[in-house]
Amino acid sequence: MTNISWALAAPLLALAASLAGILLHSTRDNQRRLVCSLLLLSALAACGAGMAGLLSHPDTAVLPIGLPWLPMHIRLDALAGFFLLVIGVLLGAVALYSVGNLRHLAEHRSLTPLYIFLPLFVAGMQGVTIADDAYTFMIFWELMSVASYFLVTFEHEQDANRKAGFLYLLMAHLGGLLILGGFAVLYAAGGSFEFGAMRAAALTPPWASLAFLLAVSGFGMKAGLIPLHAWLPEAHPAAPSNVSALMSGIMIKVAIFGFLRMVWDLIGLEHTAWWWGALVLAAGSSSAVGGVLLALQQHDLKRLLAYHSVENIGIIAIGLGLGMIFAHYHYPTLAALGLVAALYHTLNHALFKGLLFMGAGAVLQATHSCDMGRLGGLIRRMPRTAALFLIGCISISALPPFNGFVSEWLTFQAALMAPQLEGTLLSALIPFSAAMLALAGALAAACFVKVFGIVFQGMPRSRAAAEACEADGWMQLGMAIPAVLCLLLGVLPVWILPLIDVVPQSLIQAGLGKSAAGGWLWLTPIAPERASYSPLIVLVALLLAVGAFLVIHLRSGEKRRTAPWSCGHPHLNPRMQYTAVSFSQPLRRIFADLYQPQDKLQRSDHGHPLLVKKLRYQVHVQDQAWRHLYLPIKRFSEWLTRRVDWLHHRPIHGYLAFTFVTLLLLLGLLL
Amino acid sequence: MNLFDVLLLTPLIVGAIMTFMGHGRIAAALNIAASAVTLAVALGLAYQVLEHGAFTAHGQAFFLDAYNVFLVSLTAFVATTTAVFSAPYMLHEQAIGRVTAKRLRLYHAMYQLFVFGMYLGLTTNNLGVLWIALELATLATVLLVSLYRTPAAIAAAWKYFIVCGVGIALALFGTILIFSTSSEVLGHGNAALTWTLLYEQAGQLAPGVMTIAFMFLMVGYGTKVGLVPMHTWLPDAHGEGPTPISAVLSGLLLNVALYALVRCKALVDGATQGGLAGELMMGFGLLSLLVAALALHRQRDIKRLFSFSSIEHMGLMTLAFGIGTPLANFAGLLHMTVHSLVKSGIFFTVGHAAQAMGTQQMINIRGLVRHHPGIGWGLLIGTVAIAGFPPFGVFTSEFLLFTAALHTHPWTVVLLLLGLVLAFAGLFRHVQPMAFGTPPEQVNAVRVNMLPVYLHFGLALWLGLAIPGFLADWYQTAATLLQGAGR
Amino acid sequence: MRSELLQQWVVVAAAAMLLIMFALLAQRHMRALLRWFALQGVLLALTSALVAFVAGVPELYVSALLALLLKGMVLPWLLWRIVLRLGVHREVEPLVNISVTLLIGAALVLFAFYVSLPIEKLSQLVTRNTIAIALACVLLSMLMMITRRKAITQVVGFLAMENALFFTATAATYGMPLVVEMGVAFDVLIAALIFGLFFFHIHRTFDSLDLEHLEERQ
Amino acid sequence: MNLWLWNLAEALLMVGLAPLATAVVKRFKARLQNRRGPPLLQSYRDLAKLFAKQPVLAEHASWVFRTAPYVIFAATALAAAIVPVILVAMPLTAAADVIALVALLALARFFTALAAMDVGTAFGGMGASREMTFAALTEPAMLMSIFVLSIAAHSTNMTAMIDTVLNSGLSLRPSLAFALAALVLVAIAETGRIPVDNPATHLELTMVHEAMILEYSGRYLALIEWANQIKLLLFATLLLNLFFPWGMAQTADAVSLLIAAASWLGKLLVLFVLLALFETWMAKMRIFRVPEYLGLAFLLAILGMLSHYILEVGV
Repeated sequence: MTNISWALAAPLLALAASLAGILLHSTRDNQRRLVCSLLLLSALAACGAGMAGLLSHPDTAVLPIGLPWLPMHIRLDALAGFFLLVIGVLLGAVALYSVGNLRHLAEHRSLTPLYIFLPLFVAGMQGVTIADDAYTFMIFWELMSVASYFLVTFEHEQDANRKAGFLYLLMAHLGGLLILGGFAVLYAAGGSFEFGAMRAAALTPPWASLAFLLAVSGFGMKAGLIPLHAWLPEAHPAAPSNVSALMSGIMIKVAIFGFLRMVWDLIGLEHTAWWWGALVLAAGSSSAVGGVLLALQQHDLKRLLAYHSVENIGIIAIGLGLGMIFAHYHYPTLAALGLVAALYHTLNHALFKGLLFMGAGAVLQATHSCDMGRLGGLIRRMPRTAALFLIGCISISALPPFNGFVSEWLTFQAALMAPQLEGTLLSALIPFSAAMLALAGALAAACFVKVFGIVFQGMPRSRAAAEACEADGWMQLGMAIPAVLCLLLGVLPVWILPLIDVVPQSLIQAGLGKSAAGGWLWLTPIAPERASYSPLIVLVALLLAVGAFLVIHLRSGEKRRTAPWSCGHPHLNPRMQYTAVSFSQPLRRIFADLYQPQDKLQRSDHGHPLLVKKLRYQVHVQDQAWRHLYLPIKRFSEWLTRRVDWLHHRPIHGYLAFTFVTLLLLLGLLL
Repeated sequence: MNLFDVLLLTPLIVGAIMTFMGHGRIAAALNIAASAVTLAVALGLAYQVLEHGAFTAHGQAFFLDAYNVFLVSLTAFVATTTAVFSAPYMLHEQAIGRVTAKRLRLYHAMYQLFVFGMYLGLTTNNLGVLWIALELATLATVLLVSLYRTPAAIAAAWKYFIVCGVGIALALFGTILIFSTSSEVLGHGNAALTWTLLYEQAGQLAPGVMTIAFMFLMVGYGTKVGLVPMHTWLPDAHGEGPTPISAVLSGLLLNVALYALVRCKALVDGATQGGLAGELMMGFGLLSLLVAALALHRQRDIKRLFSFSSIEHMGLMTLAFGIGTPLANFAGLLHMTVHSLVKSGIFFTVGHAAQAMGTQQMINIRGLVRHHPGIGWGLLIGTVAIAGFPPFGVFTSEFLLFTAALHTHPWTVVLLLLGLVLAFAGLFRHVQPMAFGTPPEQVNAVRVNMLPVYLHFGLALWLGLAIPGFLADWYQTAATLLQGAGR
Repeated sequence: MRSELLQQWVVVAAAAMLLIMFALLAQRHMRALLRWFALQGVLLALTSALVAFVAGVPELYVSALLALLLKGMVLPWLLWRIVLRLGVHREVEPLVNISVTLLIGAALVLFAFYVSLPIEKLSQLVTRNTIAIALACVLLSMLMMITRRKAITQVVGFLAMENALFFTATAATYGMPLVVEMGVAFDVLIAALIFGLFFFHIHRTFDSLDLEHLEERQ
Repeated sequence: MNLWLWNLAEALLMVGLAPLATAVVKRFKARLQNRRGPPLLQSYRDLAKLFAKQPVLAEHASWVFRTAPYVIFAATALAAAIVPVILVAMPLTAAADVIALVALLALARFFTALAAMDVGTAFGGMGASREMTFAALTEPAMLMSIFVLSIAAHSTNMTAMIDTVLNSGLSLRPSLAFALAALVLVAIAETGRIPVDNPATHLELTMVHEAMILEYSGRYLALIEWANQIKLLLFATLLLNLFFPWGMAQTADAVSLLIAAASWLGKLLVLFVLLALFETWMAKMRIFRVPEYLGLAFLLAILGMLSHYILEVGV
């Protein structure tokens, strides 16, 4: 069985799963088991194909379907391989998780649409990665969009979900058309829809720039780069948790893939203008900081996580932008560094964001709420979930020895290579984006202290939270896999990097080369004296330090437990705790100019202002992109539609008059 | 008496029969049977053309080439499925007393007459007869639109009648002008209006006259195609008539009108070696696309909504034929096919939805997927398909149109993109709440026959995934045929 | 000598057509309107008969006869019946006041002439002028349809347009082939019948033929 | 191998001297305020006492609460072990560069905040919220200011950075000045000294760090306090050795090591005097002035960056 057939097997198995979903709609349990296991198989196939793509030469095939003169071409190269791997890994975990998760969901309603569209969605994503002509690419791309739309609107009774779905599909459609435009430009130059021809096509700079802009806007819209991110925080929470895990973990990465395929591969970096990288870098920086800042003000767990996806996409984009800038100035190795950093973060984010969304799903299932104001103290009710979730939190906060830190470390290294460049504007922009990256990292840490502290620690803020019960084995397994990988990727980057390094080698014929100069212990992306990091040593040292003290203290194990001090109150109650809102208050105050929060305080007292009866504080932070970009567009188009509508409420003379005037105008052309 | 005569005579005879006993179950069955027969015949003819190339019948009176035989078979197919759909639909209408037996007779008779008109128009070789056929189809549909005799229906039919009447009259003037110059070349008599001959002699026709003629033909046939700003009759006509008629109007009659327009364009291009005709068509196409896209947002009636979507798509086709390169023509033909399939399919579901809810006001149609999953999902899938999402064929054709446009007129791509997005938004903002959400209390159960719908969508899906070779060659030949008039 | 006679006649007839068009535009009363309309039909019949006689195109006699019967007698009579039945025979009720309409009409005629300037002479009888006048007549009849409120006046306008086309066909081209002529005539007849049908429906449902009422149904 | 041993020795030195350092600062302050102040060994005694005491936990404290102190201490100690104190070239410095250093401190802070949130008291939440907010500003500032150096040194490896400063001789660079200023501000904030936070206060509304560890007692408290003292020494050493490394031993021979040790202690004393002066001279600022203060630090750091790129690259 050749590599390509493995790659093909993945989407086919997914399609089979979808088919099984339709056929077995009568027997729910078999339906669930079969679909999940088929998805698991598809995941395994994707992993296998991914490894094959990374380790061996590109392999292509032509399918007997498609346009008459354009049968579907598929190709498995390093880039496709890497993303297939990412998809496969998380998909496997999610498939296992779903076995448990969906059982509970099935108690409320029929899941048949879910079983139909979830596999289609997966097939779409896998298909995009192996597409080798524009037509196939677009087919799978839009399949991915449409299927995920039906997943977002799965619980369509809620008004919010429908709104989210509409916004999502609308932006997906627009994005798809922009991408199509990009391909059209390449087609015009290359004369064929096959990627091979597009690669070979010689683009004139203006056309290349046009294609690039179309690609950035199109894929950026799917990836959720600010300000094209509006759909993301709406859609991800709306979908069922296992789907949000896939959407946030993989789908937006597929957009990154598309960007790489189109800009780095098809257009080719030899055509880059210096501002291409700068643009991506700027977008990345603003997304990184903007995303986390907005995340900090969210009090719905899944919404918060969704905004963090915006942040992490921003970080990835920073890596890509740096790579493109270096490529423009002909520093292939550094370009490779930027790309590798981005790809590594892609993998990492897929893992920990998948983990976090699955954890959120477990919480939602246990407490029927994602509103942080109603959660708390879950660490005692669901300790395993808490532990796994904590791993996710540490990883996404870019703390050693977990994986998030490694990729941000690499990105910093890339940014610190800036002095190589000439051109002051860039050299001003790059350190700034490095600063933004640092800021984003720190804010993320703050945000996840908030998340873990409010959701899992302290005292339960609602009965549901107080009576929550631990997620079942399947779900724990599903979460455990990415958790373990988070640690491994954090500790053994030296073993992972050579694998990723294949991608830049195939894309820009340059790689990091030996990223482990000082032996397998030492991660040295450029040169040992430049920068080195040995996560394993760090880990061992940490463990030693902790272990030593543990030994000391296991001797004298006895402890006394009393009530915590509560300013002399008789006993502490949950309402005295800091809430999600109050936790983020200082930042809200610091960045008030960015947030422009609208808050109102209602108080009623017994006659005297000090005898407070009731105090009610509300604060709402709106995504400024709405105020300044989306609503104006909406208003304008509404205005236009009103104008046009006027046409259609004329008396019949009016209609005849239209015909008449048209005729006169046409004849007037002849004068 | 060859195959060809069967094609024309069947609907005529059956129509005549229907005028007397066109009510009750047999009528519906007969209706289906007749359409099925014509479908078989059409396929037979298609086979002939594919095997032995274009041919003419009854001297020069009729002719069949790749272009129109393909439209004939498409028409026959949709007409058949529509007949299948209309059987239970009209029964329900009769049951709730919207139509009497007398009206049902009229309905069936006119249905066949209308189909006859389209076959005549498609197969005739004579521009004059083409015009007559279109007028005939128009008159037949006028009676169909006013079938319910409600004030709104009357108003709509009247509007349809007057606006289209005037339009068609202008088209006749254009035809006369063509004749006035062609008669100099080909002498008086039928020869001077025979398309095939004109197509050969196009070079010698007086450019000045031909240009003026095309202006009139553009406005005239454009009115029937439903091009902005002569489209005003279309939404009402679709909205007030019985749903099967809306389906065939959208799916077929507009195609035939566009067919006529394209035939004339081929001649004018031949006469005036310039691209004026093409540019005019592109202009009208884009205008229709944009205006319809914007108008979609403001609709309240579900059938009006989808009729505006039809205007949008006719705009796309007109644009494609206006660009006129083989690729663009290919895209246009493909789009014609898939649009007919999908749009008529949508109208079937819409009809059932309206019956289920007892209203066409979208505000009152909610939560279809809950109480009528078949209808609800059908509507959703259909909308997704018509909005140009793969793997449905509409995407394929729009994809090709996109590239074709970028090749010749890059600037149109921007408007095209804008229009498509606006149209999608306008369509979907209305469809989603109808399909999703919680349904109202009272919903009347309807016997739905989703077979035609699935058939149509299935074909559209097939065309999206893989265009069969013979169809491709077919489009190819037609596309080149349309492009190369006198060039 | 014959062809000269024909040419002169064609020009005269064309002028007459134009005149009648303006007359139709100018009418205030139904009865007069229909009279002029009938006259137009007769003029058509004469023209085609003469063309048939001079140019020796026998089948034009048929269409001449058709014109005389249909447009000269049947249709005006039908319309008059309807007018009487519905009792709408008094006012024509223009939307735009008559004199303005006439001015616009004049402008249209000029426009038509300018448009047809680039047309080179095709033959001795298809002159630039005939086409120009035909064009003008079509435009004028459309103007009439636009500027009249009552449904029935619109119909008259519509039929007037048909007449203009018919005139063009005969005067400018020795008449279309018979098949076409027949078909066209047939269509016009059906159209007229449907018109009649509609009048009653409209009258019943809106108890007036004022088109404004139709709009309230949106 | 012996390098590793030496590295371990330095680490132990840092950890061991940390309490003394704090005591020294206390002593200086006391003197400046005309008090005698506690004896220098007092802080050791305190730690010993705390270690001996039986810890008291809040009822619903979870395992996070109990493990946090170990993680905090370990991370801080490791951070201390990274920084070259006496000898420039050290293996652990290669194992974790400046970015890792910052990250390790962040890890410690992360767990401190989590521990604070764990019990669910208002103070814990307040402390955690403020701490993380300030950290969000200090961390990037610190990274930026260090990056200025590492860009100049073309390395994020502290050994290399110190080497470049040593070898480049005494060259006044605006970027370095900016960076130094930023790092000083950051250090003050990070170690929770006046004017950002007051280690001596227990006035609820002004506490930041104290609020977080309010619920701790016994050995847990001891570990955290100790970690804090290490942090102070760590930052002092970092400032001195990055910007004024003169005297540090580049070769591991006894003489230069002794000189290095001596110079380190000397520099420390000077720095502590300055700190004491500063603290007696300044008053603690209001909690919402702090962000402005930290913002200033961040700004200075970025300015350092920019000035390096725009003024000094290629110079």
